[in-house]
Amino acid sequence: AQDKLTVLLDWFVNPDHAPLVVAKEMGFFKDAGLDVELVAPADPNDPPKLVAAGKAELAVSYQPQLQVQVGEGLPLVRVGTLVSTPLNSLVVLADGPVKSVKDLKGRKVGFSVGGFEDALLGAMLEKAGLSLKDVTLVNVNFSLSPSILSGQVDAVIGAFRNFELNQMAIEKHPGRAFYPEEEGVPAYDELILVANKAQTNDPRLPKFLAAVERAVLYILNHPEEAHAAFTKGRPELNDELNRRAWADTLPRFSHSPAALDAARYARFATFLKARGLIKEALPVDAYAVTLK
Amino acid sequence: MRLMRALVTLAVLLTAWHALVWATGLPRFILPGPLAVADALQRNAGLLAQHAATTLSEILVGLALGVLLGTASAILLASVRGARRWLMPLLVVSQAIPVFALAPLLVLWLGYGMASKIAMATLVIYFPVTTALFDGLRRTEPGWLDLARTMGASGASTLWHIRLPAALPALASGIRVAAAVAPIGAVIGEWVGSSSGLGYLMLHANARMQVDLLFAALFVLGAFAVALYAATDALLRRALPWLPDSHAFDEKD
Amino acid sequence: MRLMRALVTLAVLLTAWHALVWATGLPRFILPGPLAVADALQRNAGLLAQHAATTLSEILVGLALGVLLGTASAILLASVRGARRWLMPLLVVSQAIPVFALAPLLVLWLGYGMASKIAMATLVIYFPVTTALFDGLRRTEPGWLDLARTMGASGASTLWHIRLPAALPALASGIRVAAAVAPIGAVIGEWVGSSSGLGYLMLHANARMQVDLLFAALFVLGAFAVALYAATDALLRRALPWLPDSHAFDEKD
Amino acid sequence: MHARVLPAGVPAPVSVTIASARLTYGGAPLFEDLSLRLEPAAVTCLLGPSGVGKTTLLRLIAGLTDLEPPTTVTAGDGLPLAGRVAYMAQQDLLLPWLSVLDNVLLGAKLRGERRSPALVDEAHGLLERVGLPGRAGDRPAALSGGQRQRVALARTLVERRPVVLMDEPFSALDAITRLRLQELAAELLAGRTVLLVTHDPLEALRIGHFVHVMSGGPAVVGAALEPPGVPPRAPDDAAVLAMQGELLRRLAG
Amino acid sequence: MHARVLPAGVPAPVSVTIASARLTYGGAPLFEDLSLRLEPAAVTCLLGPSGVGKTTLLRLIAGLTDLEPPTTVTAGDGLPLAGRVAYMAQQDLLLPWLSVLDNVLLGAKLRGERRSPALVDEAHGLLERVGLPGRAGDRPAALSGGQRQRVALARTLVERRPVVLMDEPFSALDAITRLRLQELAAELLAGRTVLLVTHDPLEALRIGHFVHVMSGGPAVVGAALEPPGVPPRAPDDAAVLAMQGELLRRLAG
Ligand SMILES: Nc1ncnc2c1ncn2[C@@H]1O[C@H](COP(=O)(O)OP(=O)(O)OP(=O)(O)O)[C@@H](O)[C@H]1O
Ligand SMILES: Nc1ncnc2c1ncn2[C@@H]1O[C@H](COP(=O)(O)OP(=O)(O)OP(=O)(O)O)[C@@H](O)[C@H]1O
Ligand SMILES: [Mg+2]
Ligand SMILES: [Mg+2]
Repeated sequence: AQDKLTVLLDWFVNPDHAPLVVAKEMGFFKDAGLDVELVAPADPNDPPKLVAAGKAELAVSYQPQLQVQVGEGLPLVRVGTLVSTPLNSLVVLADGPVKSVKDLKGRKVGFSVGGFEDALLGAMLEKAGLSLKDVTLVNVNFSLSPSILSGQVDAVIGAFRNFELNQMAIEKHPGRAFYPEEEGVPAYDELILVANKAQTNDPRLPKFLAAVERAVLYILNHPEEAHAAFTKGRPELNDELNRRAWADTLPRFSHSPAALDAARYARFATFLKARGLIKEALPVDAYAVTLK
Repeated sequence: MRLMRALVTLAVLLTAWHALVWATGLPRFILPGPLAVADALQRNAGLLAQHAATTLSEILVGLALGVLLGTASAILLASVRGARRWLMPLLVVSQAIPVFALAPLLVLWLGYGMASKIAMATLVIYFPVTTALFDGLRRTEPGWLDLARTMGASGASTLWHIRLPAALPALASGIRVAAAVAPIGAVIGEWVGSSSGLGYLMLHANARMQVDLLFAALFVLGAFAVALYAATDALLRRALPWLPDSHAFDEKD
Repeated sequence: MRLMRALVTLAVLLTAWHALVWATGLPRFILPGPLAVADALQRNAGLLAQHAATTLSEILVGLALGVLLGTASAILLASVRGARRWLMPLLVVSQAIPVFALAPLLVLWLGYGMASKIAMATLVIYFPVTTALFDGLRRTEPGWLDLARTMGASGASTLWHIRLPAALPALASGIRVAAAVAPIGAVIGEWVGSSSGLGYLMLHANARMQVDLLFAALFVLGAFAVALYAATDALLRRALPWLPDSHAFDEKD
Repeated sequence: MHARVLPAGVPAPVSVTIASARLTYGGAPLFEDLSLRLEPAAVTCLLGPSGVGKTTLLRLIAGLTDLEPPTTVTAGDGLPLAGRVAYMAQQDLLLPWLSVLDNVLLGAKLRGERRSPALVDEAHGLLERVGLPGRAGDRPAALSGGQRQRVALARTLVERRPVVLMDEPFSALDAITRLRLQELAAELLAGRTVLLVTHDPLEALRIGHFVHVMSGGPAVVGAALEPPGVPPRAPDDAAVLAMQGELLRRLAG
Repeated sequence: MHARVLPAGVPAPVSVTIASARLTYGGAPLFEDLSLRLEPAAVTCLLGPSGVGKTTLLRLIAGLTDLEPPTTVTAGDGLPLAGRVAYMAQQDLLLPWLSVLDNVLLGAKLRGERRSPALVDEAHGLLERVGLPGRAGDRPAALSGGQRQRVALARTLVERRPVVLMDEPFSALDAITRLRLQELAAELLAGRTVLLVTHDPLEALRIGHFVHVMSGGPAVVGAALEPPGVPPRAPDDAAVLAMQGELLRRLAG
């Protein structure tokens, strides 16, 4: 018998989810005795809530959000890592007037409300000797690339380096990315897997992570076959943009999804506290664990 | 004849669209031209058809439920004095709540399946139907009510045999609005979370900047809306033959 | 008296809400209880007031514009035969287009300021007003039209002096719906792009899991909707004193 | 109800007394301390200048207006009048969505009574006797003014009520049809307590047992004229013609 | 228009000829090869059983129904009739949102004519003469049936049209008021071509220059009775009473 397991993605299926999709398509979950259902929400903020409410076993989320959510009292813990580098970046037009973060002074920066873009941008600006007061922040919701391509804003924060950059290149307006981890923001895991705090000893979770690990390695070893499995039945994911994003995302998958770098989490918690997003930096083991 | 007119209308609209794109030089990722969309429509016909089927069934079920619930609520509002005081403010508030606030609740109670989408579509359709019918029920010719009273009709009977038929034109008006907004209701429902449907496809295409696919899906959705509106209009006018009507939607030449 | 009833209504609703949260054991981050929301409301009063001001002005301007445009369109539809054929399908399609597809276009043309939000609110309000009035204009008592004809009235004059006043109750019905959906129109506009307003605040609170703040903002929005609806209802009934009306929204005891 | 327990649908005759009737519109009394007695099983005719308050008085007896103190309306048997009055209003009040037959049988439908074949036969018979054979299936919109009035008459006659109030029931009929229907009414209303408002003095004298004139402001009802003989009297009955002068004199006030 | 160029609002008299008139409802002819001539500057009265087609014929002359071939309606001066006909329908058709005065002056308003003090004075004068002094500011809903009919009469009389069609204009009035208004109409309509439908033989003989009976199915209009003397004749005019027998015979047909 297969154990049912519901996993909420952070958003619609995209190459960021390759290990999960490939593990499902290649039967790795089934081999581990799991019947996994992947569900895509439209609002990335919903999955953690639903996991906290017991509606699903696992959710794909982001490390900064997790730390904020735990600060707000949600009973969540990180149990695995999908993408172990930041993906978020500050993007401007490559041939535009902004050559460095300093040049943002007096300009408009678009963002899609994720909850901590202002913190990220604030840190980057301060390193460049500016502050949030020197720019105008505009919520552009889901239209990051169009808003910058059409000149409505001069930069966008919250753009994914594996995505928006490719998008802009395809539109023949290549972008330039400023990477937060190079501009004063501590490095963090972009995509993580979170579970309900009460469920950390659920025996299905280690099996799940093992299957994900197997998929990551399979993708690295057999990129062609993995891509075929990824796009099977999802022809809309087999276009130019998604192929490029696929290639750019591959090297960023955590090779060891279950492993936890506690010091990294502690460092980032200090950063979030300094930016006023959380009231106190909880001990890491309160919200991030390595499953036995 | 009517078909031809529809085709001419379509042709003129497409030309205008083409001209707009051409004249303003809008980039493809903001507003693709009709040719690009036609191309996307054709290339993704299978994909679109499959997602459209999901959305269409959500629309139809949502429309049916919304009209039923709306009718029931309006009747309740009109007949039970208490209901008016308590339900009406609630109804009005329900219209002002953005979907993302309700989404986790809906998912928690209804799951990620069809049910939560239908619930959203129903919610969108519900209000115009309720207020339109309620307004109609408020405005019965007083002479008829007097007549019913002297004939010894109960409140329920008066409602059913007099006020309700007299309010049918108002209900029809509400249903027409509902038919036009039903597609957006289903799409909003798909934002709650889904893995198929035109709304899903559009969000997806939007996020991936497949703008021509997005507009192709929009085109299908628009076609649904017009077809639904025209069908509802024709049906309602057939169902209410005693109504004066100077301009039908599908009037003859 | 009426104020007291409103307060009682509110109290009962809050109790029901509290009971729901308590009985279902819904966690705070899915549906906070009224006490938590009241607390958030009070703690963030300044913040809420400031964002509410933005949204309120968007709502009011959008409502005014939507009603004006809708009235104008309905009159155009009813009076110009050609307009009916061309504009009606366009109108219907406009209702089926999800905002995010239009957002880039709107923002491109109107910028990220107030204009694009007002445009969205207007778009949401426009259709119920247009169809309701158009439906009303279609249904003028034929005897009055005959009378106008024998009196040598031009089409425009008949429209202005007979058909339009006769359709005012239908327009009122449309405006009532519009008043209830206006707040969501403004909020949708704020999602498209903004740096203030209740919609913006809600997105923010949602992302930061400040669910109680989110619901506090929702509460303000709901209060706007109810107040707007009640005000519109009262105003309209005062403006149409000759109408039979068995149940007013603010009926006396 | 009485009408139910008596055989063959003949209700027990009952008198009706209106005493100290008072009614004000906007402060000014339309009538004050007005009294009128309807003799059991008799036809009482009421005449009076247009606007004097005849319709208002009828509505008051029918229980359609709130009684202003010290007004009393009592039945001879001491039981409440409600449910024992049939009222034919000045307007025909046909429901446009029902066929002629269904309009005639509206009372039974409103009271949820079974539509027995006997009842349907009776309705068909009445329609034939009012001169509308073969029109049972038509919609009211296809009828002339006089035909509509005759349907309303049939609808009133089919009700088996001990008290019948009729407001100008023959006003839209030609002289010949009118004579025929006066006879029909006199025949079918025999044994019931009838108050009939009319503007035709001859009509009143032909079919009335008692003929009152209402006049003045505040209005009062004068003493009865009692034409000799049994109604319906012949149109050229000498007594009728003799009394006409007196009646006209009273009317001229 | 003729009415405009003549001084003091007296239109040039014109005859109207209806020839070979044919009208079918659902296949069956209501009338066929019907003809009728309205003599210039004379009052032609038309009587006939209810439902024979009198209203239909009036509407046909007023240009409110499409003419079925071979029907012709021609004016004596060869010019088109359109714009020269005033039509008082069987229903009062008062606009509920206008005051009594505004209803009376509706024609001028509909034609966009300036509301001169003279016109307003005339309207007030007419309202006084139809027995409604001091009611100019009331809404129609506050009027009795007969009062409404009198407002409709005033509205028709204030129009300066050479041809006036009236459908049972006095049917809701008491005998005294009726006599007064017959005289008023005869006086104010002097010099105009009038077709008046009535059910009252005495009324026809009192104010008609020509009295026709319409009868049969398909209906025809019989030859004219021409009561001697100048209308308005006295109610007890011997010639009138003498002719009444003949007229009743024709009506009983
Ligand atoms: N829309 C219609 N469809 C079918 N028949 C109709 C329609 N309108 C009128 N008729 C029929 O035409 C006939 C003539 O109607 P009309 O109103 O002209 O009568 P009338 O002579 O004015 O009667 P009355 O004295 O009762 O007003 C009636 O028998 C009526 O039933
Ligand atoms: N809602 C109202 N507000 C003010 N006055 C009213 C209202 N309804 C009726 N009236 C007045 O009351 C008076 C009596 O009206 P009613 O209808 O009883 O007259 P009636 O005797 O039936 O006249 P008719 O013979 O013309 O039908 C009229 O003068 C009318 O103007
Ligand atoms: Mg009356
Ligand atoms: Mg008629």
